[in-house]
Amino acid sequence: MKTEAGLQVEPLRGGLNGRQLLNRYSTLIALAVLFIIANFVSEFFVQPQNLTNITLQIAVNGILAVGMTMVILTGGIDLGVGSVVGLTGVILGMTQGYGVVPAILATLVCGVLIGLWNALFIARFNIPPFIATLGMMTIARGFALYLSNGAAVALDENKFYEQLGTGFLPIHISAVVLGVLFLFVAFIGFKSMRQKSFSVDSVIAFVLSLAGIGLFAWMYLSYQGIPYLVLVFAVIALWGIWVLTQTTFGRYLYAIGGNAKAAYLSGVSVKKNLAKVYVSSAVLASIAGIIMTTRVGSADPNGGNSFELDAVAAAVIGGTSLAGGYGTIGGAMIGAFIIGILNNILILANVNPYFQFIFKGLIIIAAVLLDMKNKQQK
Amino acid sequence: MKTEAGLQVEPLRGGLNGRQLLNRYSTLIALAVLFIIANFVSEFFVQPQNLTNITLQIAVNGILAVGMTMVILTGGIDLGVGSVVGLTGVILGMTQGYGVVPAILATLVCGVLIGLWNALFIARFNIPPFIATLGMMTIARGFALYLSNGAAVALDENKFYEQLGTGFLPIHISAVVLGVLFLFVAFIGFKSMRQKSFSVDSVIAFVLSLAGIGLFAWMYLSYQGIPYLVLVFAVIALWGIWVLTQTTFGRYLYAIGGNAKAAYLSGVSVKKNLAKVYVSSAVLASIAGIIMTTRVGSADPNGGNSFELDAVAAAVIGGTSLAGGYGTIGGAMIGAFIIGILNNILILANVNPYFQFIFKGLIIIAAVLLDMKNKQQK
Amino acid sequence: MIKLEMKGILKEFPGVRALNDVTFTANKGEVLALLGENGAGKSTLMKILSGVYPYGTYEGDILVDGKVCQFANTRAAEHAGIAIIHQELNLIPGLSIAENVFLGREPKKFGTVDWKRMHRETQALLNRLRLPFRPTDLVMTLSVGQQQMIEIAKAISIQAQILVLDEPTSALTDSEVEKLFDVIRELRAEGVTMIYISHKMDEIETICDSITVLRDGTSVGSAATRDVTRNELIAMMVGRDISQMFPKVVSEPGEVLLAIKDYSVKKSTDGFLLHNVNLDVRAGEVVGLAGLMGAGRTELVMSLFGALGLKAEGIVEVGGRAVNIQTPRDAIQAGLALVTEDRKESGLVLSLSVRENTSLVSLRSLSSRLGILDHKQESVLAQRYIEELRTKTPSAEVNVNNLSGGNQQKVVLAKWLATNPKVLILDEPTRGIDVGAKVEIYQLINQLTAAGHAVIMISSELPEVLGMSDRIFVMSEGRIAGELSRADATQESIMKLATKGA
Amino acid sequence: GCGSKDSTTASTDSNGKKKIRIGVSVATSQEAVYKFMEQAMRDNTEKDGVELEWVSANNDANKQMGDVENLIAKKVDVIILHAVNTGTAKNIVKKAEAAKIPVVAMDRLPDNAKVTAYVTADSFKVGQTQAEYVLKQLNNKGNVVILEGEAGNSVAKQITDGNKDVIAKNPDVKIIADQPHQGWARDKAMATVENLIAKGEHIDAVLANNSGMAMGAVQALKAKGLIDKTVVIGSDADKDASTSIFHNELRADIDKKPYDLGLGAYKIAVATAKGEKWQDTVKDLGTVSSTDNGEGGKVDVLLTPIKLINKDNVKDMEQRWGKLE
Ligand SMILES: Nc1ncnc2c1ncn2[C@@H]1O[C@H](COP(=O)(O)OP(=O)(O)OP(=O)(O)O)[C@@H](O)[C@H]1O
Ligand SMILES: Nc1ncnc2c1ncn2[C@@H]1O[C@H](COP(=O)(O)OP(=O)(O)OP(=O)(O)O)[C@@H](O)[C@H]1O
Ligand SMILES: [Mg+2]
Ligand SMILES: [Mg+2]
Repeated sequence: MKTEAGLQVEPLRGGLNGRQLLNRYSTLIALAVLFIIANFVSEFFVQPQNLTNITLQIAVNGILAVGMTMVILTGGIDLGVGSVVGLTGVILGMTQGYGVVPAILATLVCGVLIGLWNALFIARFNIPPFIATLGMMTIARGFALYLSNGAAVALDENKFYEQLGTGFLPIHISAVVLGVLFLFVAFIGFKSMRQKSFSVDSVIAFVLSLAGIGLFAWMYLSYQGIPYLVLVFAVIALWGIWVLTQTTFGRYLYAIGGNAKAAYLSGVSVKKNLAKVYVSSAVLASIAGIIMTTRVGSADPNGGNSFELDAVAAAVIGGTSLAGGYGTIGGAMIGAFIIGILNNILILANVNPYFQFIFKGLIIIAAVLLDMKNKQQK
Repeated sequence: MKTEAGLQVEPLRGGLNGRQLLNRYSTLIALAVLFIIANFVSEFFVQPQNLTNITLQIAVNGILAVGMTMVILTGGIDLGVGSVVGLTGVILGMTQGYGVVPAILATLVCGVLIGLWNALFIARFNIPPFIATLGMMTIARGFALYLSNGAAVALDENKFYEQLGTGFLPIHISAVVLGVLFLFVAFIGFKSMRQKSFSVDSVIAFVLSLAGIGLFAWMYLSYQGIPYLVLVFAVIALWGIWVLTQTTFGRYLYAIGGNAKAAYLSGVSVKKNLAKVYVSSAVLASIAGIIMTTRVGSADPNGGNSFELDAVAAAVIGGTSLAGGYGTIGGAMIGAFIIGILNNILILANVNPYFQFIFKGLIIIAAVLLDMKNKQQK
Repeated sequence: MIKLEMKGILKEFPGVRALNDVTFTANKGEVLALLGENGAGKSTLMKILSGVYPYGTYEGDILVDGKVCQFANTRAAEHAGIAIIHQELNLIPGLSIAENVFLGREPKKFGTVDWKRMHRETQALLNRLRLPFRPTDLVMTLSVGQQQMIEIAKAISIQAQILVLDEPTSALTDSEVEKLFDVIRELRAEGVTMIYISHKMDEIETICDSITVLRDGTSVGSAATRDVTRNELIAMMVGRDISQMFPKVVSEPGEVLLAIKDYSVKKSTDGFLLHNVNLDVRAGEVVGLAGLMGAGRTELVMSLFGALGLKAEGIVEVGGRAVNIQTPRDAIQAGLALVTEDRKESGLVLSLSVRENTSLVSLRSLSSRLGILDHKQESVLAQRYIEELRTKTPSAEVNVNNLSGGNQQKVVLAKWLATNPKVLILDEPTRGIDVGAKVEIYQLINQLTAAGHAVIMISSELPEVLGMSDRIFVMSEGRIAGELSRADATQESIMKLATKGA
Repeated sequence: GCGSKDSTTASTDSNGKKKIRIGVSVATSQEAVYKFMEQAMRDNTEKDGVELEWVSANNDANKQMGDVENLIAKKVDVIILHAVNTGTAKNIVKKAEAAKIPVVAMDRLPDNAKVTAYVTADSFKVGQTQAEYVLKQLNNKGNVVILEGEAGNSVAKQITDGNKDVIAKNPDVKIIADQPHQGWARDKAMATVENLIAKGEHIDAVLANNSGMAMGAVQALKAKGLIDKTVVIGSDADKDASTSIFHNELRADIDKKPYDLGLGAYKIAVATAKGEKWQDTVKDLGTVSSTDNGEGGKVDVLLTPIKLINKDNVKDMEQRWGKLE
């Protein structure tokens, strides 16, 4: 993190838009390259079914990456999310007898409590987030194992969970939803274009996001519609983007990560906002826990193991700086897609499972390298 | 990491020595408290055999913590060490046919290469250490599995490995070694006392370290002598202390972590020193790999899984700041002991295995909390 | 005898040409002043000289003793006898004084650090500079000014032939400045060539033999100090005449906006950080807060602002109402605003844009009750202050990191003005800012008082305090040593109060 | 839904002339035994004209779900499923079912799920066999230690349950410790045994969930000179363990015959893909029976035999591991 490079390559004055452009592109380019490679690797790749599968497979990591990005923006990290996914899944399984709503509430309350616990130590006692959440990682895993007695807890036959985990929004409703989403994104994008006085940057972002939705529309509508689970994921991702771009809370996260002292002296309640962000992260992890449990039909107390690393990787591949202050949810989502597509093509290409480890490590480094290179381009 | 606390509690001018004192105490106090609790928990705890076991059990983590502390001092992190332990163990196992020296050399060379790879990306391409070493974590694991084909590689009958892994230095030689160590530490301690013009701080450190050696002497000499493996560990720990306190390399690590730009402007070659520190960390991980393999008699390609987290925990419990610039090997060693003793008494006390997770998480948080509290004491 | 010559230096950063054909010479044993506005390229030029920007990244020649030098790094420049004290502090807070002084050049014995020698030599340096520290003291225990003195010690220890001092006095007390000047005179006598950069004209006149002025990356002229007047220099620097350095407009003071009564802050069980401070500011008034460095001025305003983290006793009234301020947020709500001493460390979020920094404090009023931002209003606000303060920036969307010091300071001011505070507290508002920008900030202060705001201004530059204040409170050791009216205040009367009891 | 129709047509198309495509989703390939399962299949693919799609879930149930989705997208004819956790595979089986792809469960039977067949060496039985052997050695009394694998792992749980099932019937046998080990790690198992010895516990026997942990125990006991007095038994009979038995250190191990297990699953899968009855093709690999699987109903099971390996028959392992020395 700390090298002399910062010295030699201070940001250009005024030339920033060009850089930002390249920057935003870099991750997208990586995604596009991966997409093209995937195409050559396997004929199955661009089929609606496979693409739908990919979105299903990244939903959990994507949801975690939304929370992780917010946390990292403040200069922190949340290593506990993987275990929290496991624990909240178990809690959902164990409380399912009380009905869907109470069970989901119990799970979310558990998330809130975990978030508050993290916040207590991080915001109140100034324990480094790495350590506080490392502790939580072990603690939550212990509870998950203890509560479930080490055995998976199956979900009983239940229409709601089944639909949520494996169902699809009927095609025609999907079409309507995608249409509305298209209009919504067009509206938001237009607002942001206007706000940025139609800079190249914002226009490209506008076009790309609409094209993206088009791709999604094609793939969902020519398969079975939008999976409910992806719908939840999409809502969370949009919520995250909205929070970071449209609310004071989001702005404060950037400010805290950029310069906590200046933010504090500007009347930003650093503690309160840190508490909010760790609670958000834990609650998103609980939602991920619910999603994952309904998807696989039961809760594994060991579930979610090392998910935190994938979430961090998604955020960082997406351009979020681990030092805080820089990053976007959009980037993190692209990062999650890169990881998801990577996993997908490694399997489609029948790569030796041991080599999959090696490839995955290399790609993470390469994606971040690409990002760094572009940031440094003169 | 970034909260407003920094504002409220700026270091008192001049009062630092008192604070440092409390600070150094805090971890030792935690250790002492744990020691006393352990005593109540089980009468077997303070027996030479059990204490010897503990030192055997923490050797691997201790060795990793030496490297990790150095890395963290520069503001970095090395998440790859756990996998490197696994990989180098496999390499030792696979090259054992060529003889002891070539096999160990091959293992160490592997460590050097891994370190250089990490350094390439971190120092040369400015990839955040978290990401570069996260990638290495996956890559090294992939290689370990690939090379061993997923199966443990047993060490053939070999006196050297057997002695290294499970043997003891004969009692009378142990006595001599401990005597020499005593004199050596007394000498070093005295030098440092003089250097710090006999501040209370340094005198206490002097007395405590001699007392510590006394304790070790008692426990080893009334059991079977010093295990060879612990000898290796001790040499590495002393080497680490020596590097950080007596060499320019050590100074530069603190300087880079404290203010990389200032270090660079003072003519410190940041890249070169970063490269050195990541190579050190990887080589220490290979030594840990050798140690662990000889201890358990075979190399498990899955071995070392998540050891990096224990090493980070040891360093941070020992007072090393994750932001870089502050920390000592001595502290990290105390941290490793705290974790080791904790694992030991949880088993001695027959704690429900699931609760062991919870306890471990709580203790990590508590130990760092104690440290923080003291740092903030006015 | 010409010691150093820089010829036709041209340096480009992506998008900007920082230096465009700079040429100057410095003689052996002379102190050369380098003058210029913020962003004129002074520091860049010196970074080229000292090897921070290595040979190949710029055009032009560096000649030392008539020989062309091509430095690959700072170490190479050091070998050629060039040392530099950078504008920003470059010390490692967690290391000791000795370790910092010898960083990168540690004396060694058997491959290990020779601590004894290092401490001995550091002690000698400290003695020479008359600094009352031990070589083992940690740098983080020193004040900014004291740290700056350590930087100076470090530069001297290199025993350079050419010593660059880039704004060395911006954090020094008067007595420390005197010590520094003594050292400069000694070095000059030893034949060391020095390049001295500062925005303080008094200092330039006191210590420099000749002057080179830079404007927009070009050298626009050189002269011996005794041959030019201050006004000529300023005109050369800013390209226009500044008729009045302190354009003070005295206005009729109104009601008391801030009153502090018997205000004390305990440092520890034994001592007070602030003791029985009584102070008041009226609408339309500028109250100067003078004192030696370490007198407790910053502590006083930080404590008032709820940012010191120590318990305070006493009464604070804003606009006639007693307030209880625990956090900066309370202070902002009560109508206070604080422009802190160090804009990079505590004033700005460097990763955010000008717009986002400007709106940071008033964000809540720019958003709905649910916390949803009104981007349009935010942009309007930022644009308004860019125009009102004449901030030089390509747009409101530019990262504030990319602005020059003076313009960054204007962004900080904008941030606070946007809250429409009753009382604006300025802690060293013109530190490191060029003359032109200074005058603009003074004019701004006038506009504020004219609009009925009250201003408290802390400054270590006595001419500034004298020039801009209606009343002056002098602090010493955490107490108010006395109050002076504009008419009574002179440098002497302030210094007398400031050193009272010290 | 309409999607599943798609895939059936596609697979029947390929059924005619093209190769049979079998998708195998294993929980992990990070253990040697799974390599033998793979080997068993790979040894036959050419002969049978079969194409294997091999995926490994790294013990992550969520990833396994994705793996199987990917296999379905690739339109394989049959899926062999080695579930991460018996509790977490129901929806995976359902997914395949919806795509009309038969599932053969290997080693682990997904709870309440409707699979075509189940091949197992029966981990519960492994646990029972371990305990029976140990009790015989101890004359039904003494102190035993159970070294469990990863906490919450279903195989670890089944073996342990098998151990306890037998031990519970012998009041004179006391379980003095039952400790799970993260990652089934041998160094952690070693530390556990060391600590128990230091505690002064008298250990008569150690039952380990896998060979690696058993070897950890052996190493700890060896160092304390207790190896001759303690019965250690593992499971999987990997090379390490076999060698140790050969040297009279590890007392016994259970060979789950992973090759036969894999072969059984493979043969069943091939037969199923061809639409044949599989029961006859696997006669020589084990016994066919059936079991009740809750909501899944009756499931046909191929039970491959497990074999206790000790000093007497350890030489048999040489055909798998090469010369033991
Ligand atoms: N690393 C950099 N990258 C891009 N532009 C830079 C960089 N460093 C300086 N500049 C630009 O070069 C010009 C000269 O800057 P410099 O720091 O030399 O000014 P200065 O005269 O020292 O100003 P001040 O009096 O404020 O210290 C400015 O326009 C500045 O923005
Ligand atoms: N956080 C702190 N806790 C306790 N004492 C402090 C703290 N910070 C500063 N001090 C002490 O308080 C006194 C005043 O400090 P400071 O130098 O900030 O005053 P100042 O008048 O604002 O000077 P300056 O001109 O440098 O701003 C000094 O004696 C200093 O040692
Ligand atoms: Mg400058
Ligand atoms: Mg001050």
